[in-house]
Amino acid sequence: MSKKIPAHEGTTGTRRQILGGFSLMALAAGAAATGAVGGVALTASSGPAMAAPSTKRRKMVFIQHQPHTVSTAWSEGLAEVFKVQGNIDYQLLDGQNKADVQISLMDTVINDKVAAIFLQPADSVALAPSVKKAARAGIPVITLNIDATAPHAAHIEMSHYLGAIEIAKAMGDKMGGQGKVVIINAPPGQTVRDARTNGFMEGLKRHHPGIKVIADQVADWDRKKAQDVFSTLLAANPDIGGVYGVNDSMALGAVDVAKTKGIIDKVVIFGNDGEKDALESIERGELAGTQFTDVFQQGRFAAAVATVLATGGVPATAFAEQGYLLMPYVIATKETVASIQPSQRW
Amino acid sequence: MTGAPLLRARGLGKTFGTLVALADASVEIRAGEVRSLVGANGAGKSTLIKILTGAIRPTTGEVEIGGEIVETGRPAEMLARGVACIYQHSNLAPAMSVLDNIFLGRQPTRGLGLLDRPRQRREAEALIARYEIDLDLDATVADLPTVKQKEVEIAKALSLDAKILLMDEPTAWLAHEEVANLFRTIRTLKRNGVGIVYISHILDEIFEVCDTVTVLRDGRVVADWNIADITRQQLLQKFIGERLAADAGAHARRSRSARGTGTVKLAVNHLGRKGLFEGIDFEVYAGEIFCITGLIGSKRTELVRSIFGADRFDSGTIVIDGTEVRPRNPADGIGRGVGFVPEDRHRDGLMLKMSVEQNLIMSALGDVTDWGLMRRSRIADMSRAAIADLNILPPEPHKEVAKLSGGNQQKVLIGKWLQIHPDILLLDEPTVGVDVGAKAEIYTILRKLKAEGRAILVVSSDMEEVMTIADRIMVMRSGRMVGIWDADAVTQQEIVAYVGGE
Amino acid sequence: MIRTARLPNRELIIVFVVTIAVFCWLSGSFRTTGNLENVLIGFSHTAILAVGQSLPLLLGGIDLSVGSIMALAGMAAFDAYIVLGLPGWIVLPGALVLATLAGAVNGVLIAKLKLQPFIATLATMAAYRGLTYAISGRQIWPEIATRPITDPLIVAFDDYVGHVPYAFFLLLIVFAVVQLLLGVTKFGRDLYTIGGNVEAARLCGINVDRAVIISYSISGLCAGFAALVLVSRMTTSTESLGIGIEMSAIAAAIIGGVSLQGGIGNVFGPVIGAFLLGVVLIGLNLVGIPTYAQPVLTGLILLGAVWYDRLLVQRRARAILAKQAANP
Amino acid sequence: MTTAHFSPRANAVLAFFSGRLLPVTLVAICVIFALIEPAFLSPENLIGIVHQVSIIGIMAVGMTFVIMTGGIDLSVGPVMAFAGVCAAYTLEASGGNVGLAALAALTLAISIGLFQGLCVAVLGLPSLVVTLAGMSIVRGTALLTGGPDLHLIRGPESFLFIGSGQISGVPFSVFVFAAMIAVAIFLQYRTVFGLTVLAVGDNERAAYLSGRRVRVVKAATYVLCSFGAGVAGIVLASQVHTAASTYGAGIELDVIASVVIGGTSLMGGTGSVPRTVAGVFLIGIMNNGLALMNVPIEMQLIAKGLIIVLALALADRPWQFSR
Repeated sequence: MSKKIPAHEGTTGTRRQILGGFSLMALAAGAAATGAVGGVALTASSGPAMAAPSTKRRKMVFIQHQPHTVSTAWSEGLAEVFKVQGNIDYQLLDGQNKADVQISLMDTVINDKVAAIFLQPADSVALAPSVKKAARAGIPVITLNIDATAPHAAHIEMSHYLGAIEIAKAMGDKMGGQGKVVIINAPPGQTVRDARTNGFMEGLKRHHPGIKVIADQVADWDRKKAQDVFSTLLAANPDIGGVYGVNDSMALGAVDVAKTKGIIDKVVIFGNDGEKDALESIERGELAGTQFTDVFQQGRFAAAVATVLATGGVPATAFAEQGYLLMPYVIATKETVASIQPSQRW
Repeated sequence: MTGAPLLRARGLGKTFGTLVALADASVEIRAGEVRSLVGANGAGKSTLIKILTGAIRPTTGEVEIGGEIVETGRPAEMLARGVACIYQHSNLAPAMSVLDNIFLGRQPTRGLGLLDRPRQRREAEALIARYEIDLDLDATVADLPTVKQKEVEIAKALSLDAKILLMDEPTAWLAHEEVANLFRTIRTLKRNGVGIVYISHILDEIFEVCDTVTVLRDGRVVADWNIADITRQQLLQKFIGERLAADAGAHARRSRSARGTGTVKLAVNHLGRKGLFEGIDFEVYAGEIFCITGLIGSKRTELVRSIFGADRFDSGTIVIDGTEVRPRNPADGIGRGVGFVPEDRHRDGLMLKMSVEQNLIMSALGDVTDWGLMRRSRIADMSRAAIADLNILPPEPHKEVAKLSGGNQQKVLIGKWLQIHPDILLLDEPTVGVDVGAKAEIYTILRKLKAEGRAILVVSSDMEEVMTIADRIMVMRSGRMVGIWDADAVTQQEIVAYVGGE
Repeated sequence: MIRTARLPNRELIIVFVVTIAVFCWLSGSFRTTGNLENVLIGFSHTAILAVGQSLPLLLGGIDLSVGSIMALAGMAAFDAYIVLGLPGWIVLPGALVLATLAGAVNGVLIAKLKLQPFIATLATMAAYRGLTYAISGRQIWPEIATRPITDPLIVAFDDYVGHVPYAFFLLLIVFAVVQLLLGVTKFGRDLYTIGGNVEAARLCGINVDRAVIISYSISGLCAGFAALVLVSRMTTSTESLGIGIEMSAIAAAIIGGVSLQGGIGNVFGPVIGAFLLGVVLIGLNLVGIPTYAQPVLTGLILLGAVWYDRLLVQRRARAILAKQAANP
Repeated sequence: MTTAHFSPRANAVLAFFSGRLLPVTLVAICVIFALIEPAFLSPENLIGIVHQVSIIGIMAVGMTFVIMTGGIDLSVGPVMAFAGVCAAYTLEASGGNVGLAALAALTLAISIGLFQGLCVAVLGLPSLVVTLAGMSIVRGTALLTGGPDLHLIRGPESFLFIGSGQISGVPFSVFVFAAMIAVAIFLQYRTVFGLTVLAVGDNERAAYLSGRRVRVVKAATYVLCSFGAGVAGIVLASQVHTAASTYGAGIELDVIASVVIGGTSLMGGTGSVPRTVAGVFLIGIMNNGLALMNVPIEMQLIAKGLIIVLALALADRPWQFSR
């Protein structure tokens, strides 16, 4: 699934420019990393908002997709900022991996008149009506990683699509432009999966047409299942040159198998997400690479944006144009992984 | 007396795999006739009944009703042609009301499948009034005592206005009064031209109510008589063979030994359980058979369960071998050398899906195990000996119990308790649903145990049985004891009178 | 009929009302009309599923495939509208027919192939999910995946009359029809008979196979309705629709007094059961219970409910015993 | 009920196959897979299959006893996850004491099993509801104590050996699975416990009246099942070098399916550990073969459904006796 990313389509660098308003928030959040933002309304009102901390207590909630390391790190980033501000009651709600539960939770918190909602939608379209409902109620919604198709306050993501394209390029480079690749995939029905798979296929097509994807098997985001799938695939195709695990857990499952079979040097395995375990594996020279972003930072950004919106008097109805904040990401490989600070690792 | 033929079955045969359940059976049922169907368990009675109700489809042969050949194997078809059946085991939906159960599967409707409840109630009320059955139509069947449930079954069959009524041991769970009621009903039906097939193991009943008798043996019809033309002995000979028949009669009054060896094995003093029974006092001596009889619902079963430890009791004491005991659970009872053969072998007695061997060792696991580990050779020895002693057929220790005939199942059940070498054996209706041949074998076993000096307590509603095996007889009524008599000093008529409370 | 279909489940209603009262007391946001709307629209589909699930349960069976049937029906609706461009008045009945057929297949497997309901519906649970993936327009044409469904007929269930959503009216209709089916038709009596004693049912000429097939078809149809409610709320459908929802439906039915052994229960209880689960979920969130503590509380409530039910059953059994003793 | 009409000879043939149908189906599926993809039969892949099924298998073996009594345990997934998290914590706290970690994890699992077993056996609550609630409670508790994060397990080597080590080319987890099977077969066929489990499932009242400790045995089956889940949790944590409270979602259906496909009736009273093992392998081989041939997920799911239906429709047929 391709997403419109104004002005930044095609840039493949790992560092991006930053718009002025956001640097303030970033500083407030105690971070030095950079971001990129598109959109108008946000920047106009961000400055003064930070200067006027209110004593009024506000409630903000984060509706996550399901319990996972990434969403936990976001939640930590969010909580860190709110703790400093001292007047926000922050609550984490679990969507139980179900769109219908998320919709019901959206209804609930809208009715509870929260000051802002952070949402990691299970599906871009499915949650759009709820996002609209929040807008009607004047509550800013900030989506994390997966956009909703209805306009809302802001969207912060590490582009899965672009990242997957770069992973395909990096993998192909390491494989010398040819060979056989397998994808260890998630089950259909989640937007992230589609974005990453499509990006990877696009990347191969664009940069390494000589590489062939010989298998695409589902392992349910799960390291153990990925081990099973990869060892099975290896039995039929001993000459597999590359593996793309659609998340790090699955990629690490492939690493486990490759290590046991002693072929870790012959297979280029890439993951996605950039969790701690994956970075360490890269440092050990096992996993070839992953797409990393500072998820804590992403949470801090989101918190900062929300504070601005909730206190700055920007009516939610005014979000004719949605703010996009593209998280900078690194394709972490053995060469680049050292640049990721311990404090950024999650 | 009997009218036109209602149903003709010709050359019915049924094989299950290699097993021949029924071979070439022909039978005719006429209007206003009560035809008894007799034979040992496994002779093919149940198969024949199942074919006639449409529950199974025969391998060969045909069934003609009212001059038309009917399609077999479809219960709905048979019902539509007026063939109804009262089964030995309950065929009710326990969570539903009596009213619904009477019309199970054929509630009156007014088109579109909508129930016509007023009509249903009217018809049911008329029905129970006509046959003088006392039933609360709105009660839930599960809440009713067993006797009432049987009445629901009868009402259900009667509601069909059946032309042909099949009754499979209808009196097995009924008390004497109700048997009399049932016979009255059967005569009413007869007058109305209904043809009845009546299965029973109780010869008295056959001679009392039936007109004709068909004898089955090994899946074949071996005799077809008018009841008036034959004697009991002839009938017995025909279906269980000459020798056993002679035995069954001869044993009746031999070797009574009231108070056995004179040693009290079990003493029950003023035993009571709130709402069920109270003030029960009796002793059972080593080497005697002590029978408790009474109507169903007189709480005999409850009393025995309390003695065994399956249920609690509130007052009084139980003394075994001079020591007061208070068994908390069956394991406790077994530990004190008490065995208990329950009344309903399918519900309480046997693991039907398990093998003969597994069932036989179930209560005596301590003898065939060390530290909880099974000792295969000891198990095999035990089961082989038990199968031989009890003449369990077929003599295969690994046969699934469900595949045995009723009589052999009962022998397995009793055999299970013999393995613990009980000093005291409690048996609740030990021969219910068992054919005459197997009954005789069970009596022989009981007498043998008696001779070994064990104390045996039998609960039975079958007067013939009580008079045959008892050394002493206790009668219970509504949870209280009426009295205890030496069997030699009392007649069957007297006992029946005490039971009925006259 | 009143006896067996014991309409209002008194104890459950008491628990339900008390739960609501407690949350109303604890949370200001809970006692609002907005919250009423949320409860009604958020859990009508669960209630519909619970009503449907009751039929297989009454037969002593179970239907694990409802979530997959939802996904299948939802995806079919998505394809029909987005890919084929069919109008709502064709899409809606089409999806429902498909769901009913999927349920009927379950019924046939159970009635004709004599499979255990658990394993038959477990197999179709996998198969229907696979079928959903296979027909998914979202996978085949990724570029249309984000296009929402806008047909006014299809998205109507997300609308309200006053504070009451259309989805709730749909639930009322489904409930009324199924309750009538159980209460005043011969078919309903047959279901209870089969659930209570299948052998007796067979012997008194009830067409057991047909009843089984019809029951599972209705369960499938209810899954179809539930799918349409969600599709209308989401304006799309996803391949993962309804994963794990069978457990909510079964839990609701059991809380509502439907016995797993078959033959006992009605469909009023399951509706209350579904809303009870919903009220608990929403209430715990509004009260601010940490999200991971919620499953613990929900589990304890479920356990408490069956334990209480068990106590009542025992008390009733004792009462019957006492009655028999007093009046032999 | 209709009964099929066959000649005596055909009946004899069918009689031979009924009851042996599962092994026959297994062999047939293997032959088909091997014909399509010869790599299926490579020793590497065959060992791989055993390795792949061992975690589900360990749990299915324990579950067999619960289902034989007529119960069911839905909570194995969360118990597995919680045991893994517990092991990870203990490892960290004790500085890598593997014995202590295993002990803690198994004690936790057994306590959960005991609690649920007591609810079922003593309070008489339906096992489906108890373990449904248990599933929710255990998952929630695991999340509260362990959080949703992935807990990395970096050592010691002896712990990682449980799931990832090999002894002469055979993964250690296969030995764990084999040991579990051996113990379970011993329990089922050689002990009073095994016989009583069947008796309880067949006829609980009769088992009670025969003097068997019905409640104790019933509760014990849940303990055994949770113990299996605990072992599986340790093996899994070791195999993936990670513990997480979120692991094992939905795994209970795979486990139960393995048992039921093996021919153990959910009604209780029938079944055996060897049949469960056959069921485990049927599912494992299906997963392996379909992945080996790179069958897309949608076709895999459909094929799985069809194979289960076909295998059971044939196996469950009353060939000989109408019921």
